[in-house]
Amino acid sequence: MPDKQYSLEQVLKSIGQTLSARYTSTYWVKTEINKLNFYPHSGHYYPELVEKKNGKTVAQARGILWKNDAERIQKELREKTGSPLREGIQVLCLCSIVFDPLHGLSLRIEEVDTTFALGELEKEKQETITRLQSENLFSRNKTLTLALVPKRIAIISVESSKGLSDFLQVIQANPEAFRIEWTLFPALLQGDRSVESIKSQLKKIALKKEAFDAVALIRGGGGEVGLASYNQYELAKAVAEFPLPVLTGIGHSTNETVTELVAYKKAITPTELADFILDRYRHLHHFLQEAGTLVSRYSKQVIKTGSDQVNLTTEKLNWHVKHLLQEHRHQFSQQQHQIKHLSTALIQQYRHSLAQRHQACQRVAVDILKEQLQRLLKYQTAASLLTAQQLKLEHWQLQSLENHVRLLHPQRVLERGYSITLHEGKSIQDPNQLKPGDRITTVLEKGIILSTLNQVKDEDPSL
Amino acid sequence: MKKISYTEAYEELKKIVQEMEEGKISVDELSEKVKRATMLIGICKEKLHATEQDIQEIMKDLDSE
Amino acid sequence: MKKISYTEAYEELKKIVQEMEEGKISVDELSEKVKRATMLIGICKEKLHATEQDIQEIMKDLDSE
Amino acid sequence: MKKISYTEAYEELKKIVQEMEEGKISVDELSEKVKRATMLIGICKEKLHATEQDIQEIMKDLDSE
Amino acid sequence: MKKISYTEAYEELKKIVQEMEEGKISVDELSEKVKRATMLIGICKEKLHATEQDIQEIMKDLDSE
Amino acid sequence: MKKISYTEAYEELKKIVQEMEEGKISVDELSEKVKRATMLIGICKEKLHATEQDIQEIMKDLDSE
Amino acid sequence: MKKISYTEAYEELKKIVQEMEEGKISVDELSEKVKRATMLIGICKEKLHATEQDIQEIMKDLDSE
Repeated sequence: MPDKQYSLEQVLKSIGQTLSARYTSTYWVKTEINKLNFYPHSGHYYPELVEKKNGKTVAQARGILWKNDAERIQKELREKTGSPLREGIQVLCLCSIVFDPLHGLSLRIEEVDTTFALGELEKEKQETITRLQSENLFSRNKTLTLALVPKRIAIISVESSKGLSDFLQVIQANPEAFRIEWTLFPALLQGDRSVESIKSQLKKIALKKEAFDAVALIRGGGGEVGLASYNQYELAKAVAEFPLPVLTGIGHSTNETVTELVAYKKAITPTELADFILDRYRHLHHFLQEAGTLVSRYSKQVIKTGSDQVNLTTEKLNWHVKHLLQEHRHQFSQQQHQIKHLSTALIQQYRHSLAQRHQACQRVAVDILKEQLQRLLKYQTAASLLTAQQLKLEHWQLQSLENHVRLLHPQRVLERGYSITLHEGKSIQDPNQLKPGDRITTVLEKGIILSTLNQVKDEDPSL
Repeated sequence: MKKISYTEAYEELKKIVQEMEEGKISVDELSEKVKRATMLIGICKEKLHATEQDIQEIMKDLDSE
Repeated sequence: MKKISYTEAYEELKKIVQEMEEGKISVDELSEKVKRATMLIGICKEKLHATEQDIQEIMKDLDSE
Repeated sequence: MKKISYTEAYEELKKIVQEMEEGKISVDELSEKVKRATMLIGICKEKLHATEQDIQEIMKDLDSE
Repeated sequence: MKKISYTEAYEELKKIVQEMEEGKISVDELSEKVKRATMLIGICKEKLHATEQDIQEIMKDLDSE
Repeated sequence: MKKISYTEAYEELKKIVQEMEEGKISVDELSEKVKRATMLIGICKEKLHATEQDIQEIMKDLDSE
Repeated sequence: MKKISYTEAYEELKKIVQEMEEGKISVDELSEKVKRATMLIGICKEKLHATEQDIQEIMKDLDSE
């Protein structure tokens, strides 16, 4: 038998004392909430806290969340993140270590870090988006064609919700009396079960998809509560893949959920969604009215323009015809005038040149006669002048010859003392012509000497 | 002859008037052309009138809807 | 003639409206186009206001499946 | 002689006037040419008058429509 | 003698005057040539006068139209 | 003697004067030549005068026309 | 003796004078030659005078014309 024996209670109390002595403060613990274990009767939670590595649980502990703490924490989470504590999420919580001999070790959760929770929610949302994108589903619903006027709407909503009644109020009471047909597919729209509930209604609608133009997901008046499920992959995928356009009006969300992001159209409120649908009616209605007006106006205009054009052209035609005729008529009077003018001018011109010729003829005839007379007179003068000249010349020449004759007369020799000796009437140049006893006659200036020759000498007569 | 459309009639009419403007129509052709133009004008007017009547009828239906 | 869907009617009407805005419609086509436009407007208007299907019937079908 | 068209008559007339302007017409031809021109003017005027009458008739129809 | 045309008469006249101007005509021929020229001038004048009368006559007819 | 033409007379005169200028005429011929020249001048003058009269006469007729 | 012309007389005279100047005439002939020359001079003078008279007479007629 061992000396000392302890009761279980003693031991566990001792551990409890040791633990409480050792872990006196509180600690920020990061953990996943595996099971929430809510006891509605007491209002307490006993969540199962785990830590997983590579999918395996490496640590596990029991959590305690007393009713008071739980209410405060849930309120704060809803307000700040839109999502209360739920299973499968990571939380950062302020815990104190509690050891109870009966219940063992527990972590009592006193606070939950909302910032961290927000981050975790965002992380989950991003994961969903990334996954949908990688699966090429993210924009699929948006690529569907929404009917020009969505007439047959499958509504997924809660029958009694304010959102639905708002929506129907708008749709049914439209003043234009547009008729929109709808069928309600009731479903849970918040909380963890909402995902399955919505998915099952979607499946149902899909079976009759030809009977509907669109699905409207309407969540009325729930505030931010329970919106986290709309970020869940399963729901977002079901919406993205849905064969009809999905229209959402799930309340006053500050943060768009993935389901809204992948939906064909996201309206903030059910009323807005109703307006969105009605807008398409209004748009077509407006278009039809405009078209009617346009057709009427346009056809009036075409006819008016046509009439105006035809009238204008007719006027132009009239004017041109008148103008053309007038112009031609004018041309004729001009031509007529011109012919008159030109023929007068031509005749005048001819008359003028004739008169010129006439004058020229007269003038030239007179000139010819005058010139001839001039020449004649010139010849007359010349003849008279030349005759006088010739006669004068003849006189002069004759006089000159007479002078010569006078100068050469033998008398001139005798006058200078020469004499001429003659024998038998002939002059003697050579004494040998004579012989003594010849009778000679000497002629002197003033008479003659008759002599008988005694002697003849042959002598040089030079003196 | 009535087979001619408004557009054809109007174009031909316009062409005749243009030819006149450009002095391309001689006095010899003039009355023939004017006759033709007058006929075309008639066609156009008739067509316009008929169309107007038609449309009024149609529109009445539209408005009464 | 009623075989035309309202969407087709809408598209055709839009085209006619555009042609009118562009002034492409001649007097010759006008009454035909107006007639057609009027008919198309009628088809579309009906879509806006008329009742089309029996919801009860659909639901019954669905539930029985 | 009336077979000559307005245009031909007018062209011939213009040619005669031009010849006169250029002094190409001798005295011997002159009165003959003037006579011809006068006759041409007569033809043209007559033709013009007839055309005018025609057109007035046609136009009257148009206005009374 | 009246068979000679204005143009022929005028040309002959021109030739005579030119010959005179060029001194080609002797005194012996002169009076004969002048006589001829004078006769030609006479013919021309007469012809001009006749033409003028003709034209006036024609024009009178035209104006009175 | 009057059969001699103006041109012949003038040419002979010219020849005589030229002979005189060239001194080809002897005293024996001189008075004869002068007589001849004088006669020729006379003939020429007379002819000129007659021609002038003629022309004046002709021209007078023409002007009086 | 009077049959000798002025030209002949003048030529003979010129020959005599030349012969005399050249001394070709002997004293025996000389007086005979002088006598001849004197006679020839007389003839020439007379002839010249007569011609002069003649011409004056002719010229007078001419001028008085």
